[in-house]
Amino acid sequence: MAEILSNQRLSRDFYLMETAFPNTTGMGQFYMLRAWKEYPILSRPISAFDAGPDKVSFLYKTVGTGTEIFSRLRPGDEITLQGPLGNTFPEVSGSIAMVGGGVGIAPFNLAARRIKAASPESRIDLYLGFSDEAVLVDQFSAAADTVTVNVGGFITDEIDPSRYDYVFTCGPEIMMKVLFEKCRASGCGDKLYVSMENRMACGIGACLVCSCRTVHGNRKACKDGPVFRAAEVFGL
Amino acid sequence: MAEILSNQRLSRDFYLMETAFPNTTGMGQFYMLRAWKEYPILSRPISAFDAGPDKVSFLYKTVGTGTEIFSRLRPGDEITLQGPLGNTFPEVSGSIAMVGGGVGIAPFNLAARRIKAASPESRIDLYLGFSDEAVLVDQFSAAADTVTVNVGGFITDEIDPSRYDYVFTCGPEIMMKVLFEKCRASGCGDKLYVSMENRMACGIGACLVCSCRTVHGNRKACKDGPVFRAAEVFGL
Amino acid sequence: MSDLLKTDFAGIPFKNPVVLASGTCGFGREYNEIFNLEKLGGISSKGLTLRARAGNEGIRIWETASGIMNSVGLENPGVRGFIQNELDWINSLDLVNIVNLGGHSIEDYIEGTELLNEVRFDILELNISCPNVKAGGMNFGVKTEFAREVVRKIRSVCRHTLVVKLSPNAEDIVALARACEEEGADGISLINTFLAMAIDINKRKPVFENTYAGLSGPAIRPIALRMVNQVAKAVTIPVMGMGGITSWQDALEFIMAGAAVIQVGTGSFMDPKAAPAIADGLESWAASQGLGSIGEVRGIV
Amino acid sequence: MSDLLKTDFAGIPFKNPVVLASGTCGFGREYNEIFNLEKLGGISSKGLTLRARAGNEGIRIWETASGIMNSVGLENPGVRGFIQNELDWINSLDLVNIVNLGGHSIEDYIEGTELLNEVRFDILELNISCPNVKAGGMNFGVKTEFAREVVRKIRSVCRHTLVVKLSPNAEDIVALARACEEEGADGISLINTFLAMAIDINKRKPVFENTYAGLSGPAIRPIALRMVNQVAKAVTIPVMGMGGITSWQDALEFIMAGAAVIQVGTGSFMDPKAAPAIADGLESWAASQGLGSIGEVRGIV
Ligand SMILES: Cc1cc2nc3c(=O)[nH]c(=O)nc-3n(C[C@H](O)[C@H](O)[C@H](O)COP(=O)(O)OP(=O)(O)OC[C@H]3O[C@@H](n4cnc5c(N)ncnc54)[C@H](O)[C@@H]3O)c2cc1C
Ligand SMILES: Cc1cc2nc3c(=O)[nH]c(=O)nc-3n(C[C@H](O)[C@H](O)[C@H](O)COP(=O)(O)OP(=O)(O)OC[C@H]3O[C@@H](n4cnc5c(N)ncnc54)[C@H](O)[C@@H]3O)c2cc1C
Ligand SMILES: Cc1cc2nc3c(=O)[nH]c(=O)nc-3n(C[C@H](O)[C@H](O)[C@H](O)COP(=O)(O)O)c2cc1C
Ligand SMILES: Cc1cc2nc3c(=O)[nH]c(=O)nc-3n(C[C@H](O)[C@H](O)[C@H](O)COP(=O)(O)O)c2cc1C
Ligand code: FES
Ligand code: FES
Repeated sequence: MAEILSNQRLSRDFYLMETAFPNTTGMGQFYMLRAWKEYPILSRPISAFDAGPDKVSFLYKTVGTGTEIFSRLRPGDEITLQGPLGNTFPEVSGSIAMVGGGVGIAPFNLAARRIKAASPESRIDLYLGFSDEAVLVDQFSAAADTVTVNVGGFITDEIDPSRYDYVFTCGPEIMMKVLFEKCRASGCGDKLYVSMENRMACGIGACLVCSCRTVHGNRKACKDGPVFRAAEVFGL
Repeated sequence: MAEILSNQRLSRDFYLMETAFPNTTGMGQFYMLRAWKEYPILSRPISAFDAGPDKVSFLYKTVGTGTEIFSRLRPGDEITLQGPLGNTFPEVSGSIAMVGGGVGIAPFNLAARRIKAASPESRIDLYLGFSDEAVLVDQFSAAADTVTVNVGGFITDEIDPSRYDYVFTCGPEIMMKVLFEKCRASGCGDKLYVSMENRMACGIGACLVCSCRTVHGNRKACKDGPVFRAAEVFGL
Repeated sequence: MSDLLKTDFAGIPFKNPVVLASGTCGFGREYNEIFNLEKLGGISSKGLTLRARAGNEGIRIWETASGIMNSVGLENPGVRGFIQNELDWINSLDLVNIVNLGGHSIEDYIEGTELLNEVRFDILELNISCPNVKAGGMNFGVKTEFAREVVRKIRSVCRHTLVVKLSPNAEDIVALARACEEEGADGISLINTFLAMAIDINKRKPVFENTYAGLSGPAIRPIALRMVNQVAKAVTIPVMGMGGITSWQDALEFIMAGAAVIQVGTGSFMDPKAAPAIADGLESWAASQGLGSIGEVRGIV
Repeated sequence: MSDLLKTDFAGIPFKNPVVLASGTCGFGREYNEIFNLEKLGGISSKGLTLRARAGNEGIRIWETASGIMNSVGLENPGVRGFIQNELDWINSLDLVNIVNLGGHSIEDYIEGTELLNEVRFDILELNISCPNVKAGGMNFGVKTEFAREVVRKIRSVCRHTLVVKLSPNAEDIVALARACEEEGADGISLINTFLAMAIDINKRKPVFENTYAGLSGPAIRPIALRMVNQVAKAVTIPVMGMGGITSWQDALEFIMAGAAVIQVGTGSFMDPKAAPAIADGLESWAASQGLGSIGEVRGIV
């Protein structure tokens, strides 16, 4: 059980929730969150937006039953966190683009900070795509070298992948595929890492409901992922 | 939808909840309460503890899923009230005992006040039985002539039914039956009115899950009741 | 209300495909105080039996995870009581009047049907599947050949449009539905409740006096939807689908699965205005999609 | 842990009657990182098939009211892969090792059983009922006579204790269980998932590529409990009960209904420590009631 420290509404449907929870979370990892007993059945996978030794925070978008329950939590309420789960973005350095669509921007705050902390000489350009209203741009700006925001259009239009050593992306599958094609077209498909948001049940690798077909056979999005080389999952 | 005005914890498991709701509630009537969307399925029948032109309040005990959800509501939250439902205690005057066991005391605040308002010369003795801690004794005292409280014992031991013109009771079925036998033994079984708390689904008389066997055939606890002559339901 | 939701069911015109399910709405009077019943396409009466019944003893309702179990046991005023006290009132309303008939023996079914032949209503819904009647009522709905026999006999006497209501406890619901069609049923409705159990661990006894009782509600919706889809694909007569429908989205799933008409039972306990809200929701959706008629999406899955 | 929960199942001693259900716990490694697996009575492996399978395409999980639908489609490393990579590890644990075997043809079942004959484990759980395999896997579990045939053939080759896992989609689950007993099964486990459906109304298509998928979880518990009760009364071999068990109270209902052992599947997704909590809860309850053994309340309903 973790205590809610704050749970702030950022826009029509984006919220930032901070919880008290001892952790050592890697960039790109997620937690299974649960703020109810019996209904709905499944806990909800949410990426760590930020994580310190005894706090984890989550950027989430209300899309249904579970996230709506989250949005009604108040400071002092309790939530169950299971995690951190899954693998992390690769600990690389150099010039890195991180491209998030919608709430897929969530992991890149932690990712940008972690890479900057490990190799301050790295250059990080963040590309954030929103459908109606940009949020947390100041916070993201503090984490990265540049932040490019697109509201209502295609964030993938803004980026030239050939300029980067690595590209990380998270967001709607269609957006990630478009980006992969763009990378492939400029001969650098292998630079791209994606975070797959498959539906999950156990979150720990036991039930196989989150399997991703990859060029190396099935992989579990929750345990072998969520981060994969794009060529592994889209290169089929 | 009604707004919660207050929701106060009175003891380990008794709560008093006040809601803003225009109403003309009769003594002994109840509402179907619902503070959730899908889970659990059924709304919960709760008697009116007090009712003014635009407020209704409820005295409830947390025993399970539904009442526990009620107990977490805060002022400003919304709750769905359907009602007032059911019949009322008879509008009598004279000397009247009202005997409540556990949360079965709930309807007698309104009942005592209504009878006193209609016939100030009536005498009302309240008998309140609690299993561990007495609540709202001051409030009940203001509504009645005398209040007799029993904690942890048998409230039915305290009353001599032959002293009264009418006896109203509400509480565990076993308590009500004991009281009926006591009344019958002193030759006044027909003085006793009981409020039946059968399990309910629709609350309006459509589904027949709350049927009471009576000497006049089946009656619907939600619509023909909850108040019955004891001899009708226990006199079988 | 526009014509978008108009639905023909075996020649009976429904102004919309939303019906209150048998046993959950009495004879309609109580819900009519909460909303105008004429907003609905129809109502299915409490299940009648030839003679009046007092129903089962003991607890009649028990909540389960997203479901309810009931053991009312067909408490009802009997066919004659219904004809005397309820029929005219329902007929006075502008909606499809469905009379639900249960029974314990073929003889009772036949006699009930014959009494009902003498009066006016729109559809006879033959309940061959009530799980709460010990004395065999169940069996007619479980084995295809028993069902076939009842339907054949009732069809030969029944002068009304005949819809047979199926049980999810049927051994082979598709074969059973086909048998009903072969024997001349005009339509199928499904599903009735699932035979289920609850135990009071403190008393170490079943909750219900009859041990088993009938499960309904959202819990069983995905199974009901599958059965409606299988049956709708297997027969050419129209299908009324039900089982856990609480919203217009649920209703639309059943329609896309092949139901011409849908019924709302347990949903009314969650929100007494669920049924009219479903009719409104379906209509807005149909309009938003530019459909000419809701029938355009019926059975498209 | 005291001896209160010790349970004999067809001669196999369980330290307690709590088992992780097939397909929900892989081969145990992941849950063993969350709690000590040896707290449990046993574990049933992910359903194996003779050859490795990649499982189904498309969405594999869908939430319903108090239930989940899955369409994993028996993704598994095959019997040989299991023997090579998982078996020794499970055998190194102090709990009952149940190997779950699925199949698409009698030949596959037999070959799988023969391969497994060569290795050590405690119980073979024959899954004749997986609804997610199009190619007929289902049928064995639906018709009594098909089930009888598979069980007869497997019994004649199988050297392990043989438990047959039944489907709630069986036409007559009691008759089918009796047939299993007659053909020499040492025990019965039930239930597997219910065949169910969900439709994506926006796409106007079924959610699952296979159209139907398997429903599990608390939603179906009351039906599962009824089936366990019916089967436990009808056979003399012991029964493993499952279907929506999430708490020790649920587990106790199944035991009172006649299950010697219970399995926890979907419950682990709600709380990864549900199974050990159930074992603890059952033990405290048995102690509080002054029982000498949990067996004293088995089948008392
Ligand atoms: C590894 C991982 C990390 C994630 N990180 C975040 C995050 O940081 N912030 C955030 O807001 N969301 C994140 N998600 C998505 C989030 O888990 C879903 O939005 C959430 O489970 C929806 O729950 P709900 O009850 O509100 O919606 P539901 O009522 O369950 O569904 C509402 C809608 O969301 C869709 N949906 C349901 N589950 C998923 C899913 N797993 N992926 C995509 N769509 C889904 C449904 O199809 C439906 O249209 C992540 C998902 C994964 C797998
Ligand atoms: C006409 C009427 C008036 C009522 N007035 C009040 C009131 O003023 N204050 C109050 O606290 N309660 C009142 N009750 C009882 C109240 O409805 C139940 O306590 C409540 O529904 C339990 O809901 P739950 O979800 O908390 O418990 P559940 O989880 O549903 O059940 C918990 C326990 O309560 C028992 N229970 C469930 N429903 C009922 C019921 N209808 N009657 C008796 N026991 C039940 C169950 O057997 C179980 O042991 C009244 C009931 C009726 C029918
Ligand atoms: C309290 C109750 C009583 C019922 N009585 C009858 C009945 O008399 N006849 C009948 O055919 N079905 C009866 N049913 C079954 C419903 O009509 C319906 O088939 C079933 O509940 C599934 O739909 P639902 O999940 O929307 O409730 C009853 C259901 C409930 C909950
Ligand atoms: C994701 C998932 C995968 C499953 N895979 C198998 C399987 O491989 N073999 C099998 O016999 N049962 C399988 N089942 C069925 C469960 O073992 C169990 O019978 C069923 O889910 C009912 O129990 P529950 O409600 O506790 O989950 C699976 C269930 C789920 C939810
Ligand atoms: S969610 Fe269970 S294996 Fe990934
Ligand atoms: S609760 Fe439905 S008739 Fe009383």
